[in-house]
Amino acid sequence: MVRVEFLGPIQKAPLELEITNLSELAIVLQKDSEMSEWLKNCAVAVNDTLVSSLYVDLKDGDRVSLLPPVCGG
Amino acid sequence: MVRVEFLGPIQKAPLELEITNLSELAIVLQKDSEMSEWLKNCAVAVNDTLVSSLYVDLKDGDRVSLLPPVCGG
Amino acid sequence: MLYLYNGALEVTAILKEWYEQEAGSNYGAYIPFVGTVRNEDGIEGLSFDIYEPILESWFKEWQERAKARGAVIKMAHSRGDVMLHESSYIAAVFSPKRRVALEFIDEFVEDFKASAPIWKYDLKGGKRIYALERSTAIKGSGILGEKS
Amino acid sequence: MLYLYNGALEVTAILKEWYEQEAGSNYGAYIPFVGTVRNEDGIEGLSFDIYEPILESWFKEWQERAKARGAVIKMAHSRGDVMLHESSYIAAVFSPKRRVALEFIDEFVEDFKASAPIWKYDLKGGKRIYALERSTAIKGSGILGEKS
Repeated sequence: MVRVEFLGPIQKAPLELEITNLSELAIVLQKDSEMSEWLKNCAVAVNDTLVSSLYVDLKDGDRVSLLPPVCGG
Repeated sequence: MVRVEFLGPIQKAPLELEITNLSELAIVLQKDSEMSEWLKNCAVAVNDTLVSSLYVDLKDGDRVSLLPPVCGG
Repeated sequence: MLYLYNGALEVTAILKEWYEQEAGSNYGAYIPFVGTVRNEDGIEGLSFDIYEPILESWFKEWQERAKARGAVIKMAHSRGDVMLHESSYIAAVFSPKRRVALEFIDEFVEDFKASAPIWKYDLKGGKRIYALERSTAIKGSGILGEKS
Repeated sequence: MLYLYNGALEVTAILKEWYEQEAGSNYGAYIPFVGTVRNEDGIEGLSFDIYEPILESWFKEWQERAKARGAVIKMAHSRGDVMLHESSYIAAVFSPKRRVALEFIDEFVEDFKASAPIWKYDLKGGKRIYALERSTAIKGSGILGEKS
């Protein structure tokens, strides 16, 4: 199982999904209309490391985080 | 009389000179061998306003200051 | 050298603590940047969420960049609510000479704004409203929205 | 907002005083620059001469530049001796937004170094030695050396 967490202002409970890469996650989340705006502007981290493409394999126990636009300070 | 002051590290007592412009001051100071290095790197102020050329008239009571290279902070 | 606090920062105490920490380190320049909540758009204050694991790894990279330039970087940020005219953010660089410090504080603060995983909310009429228009998508954002 | 002190600056007290002076002014960014005496070349400390009339007019021009950009500039400097690891110089800018503050503190500190009528001496073996090699001739220097 891969755990998917939605950070900051995204009001969505974590998901536990049987997926093996980020492309599969994209397909799942693109079916969720509440997520469509967030998918355009969120960054993605796997086990707390930011990734820059969907070509990332996932294994059991991995954690994916979605990070919406930031504004510290 | 025009008063000429030497600021900061220049170890020289003020002068009181009968001069009518900065060119005359240059001639006087260029005769002083102790001043030759300072004349190359000093800025000049007349009545506490920096000037950028010798074409400045002086009148009785004016005050000329020589400012050697600076290093605040 | 990353300090997170609940609520507003005690600016004077933090600036003093950092100055004293480095008092014997022979740095010639100390430049803090202090960010304070401004009264605009009728807000009562701001509120912040922080995702600490990624903030820590982001900050660690900046510590290494500072070290490579002979400098030290420190940062403090608030979690939760910070009201008008209170401060929520301090970053500071120490370096032997001024040029590195002046350039580093600018680079650090700009990347902080663009990359640090912190989310800002306006406090307005008792509500906590995500400040989307003032926020910046982290570099590489949007990959999950691509059609595969 | 130009403060001259005999001997070392009380950094924490000055940073606190300035922060509190502007606490209600609605500035979002406060950037102090603190200059501290470094241990190098075997010096025991530094010493400073200041020509105050021109320092004041130079600073007044910078206050006007700050005002034109919606900012405020403050500065403190030591007269006389400042020993190792003590601080002799603080400049600080306050502005509504960060970009102006980050740019202004850099411009101000660089022009301060190039133009402010302050002379620095190394304190070494009980002597006060003018730091000519680290000093900068003010713009327009040298006119009295020209042959007329």
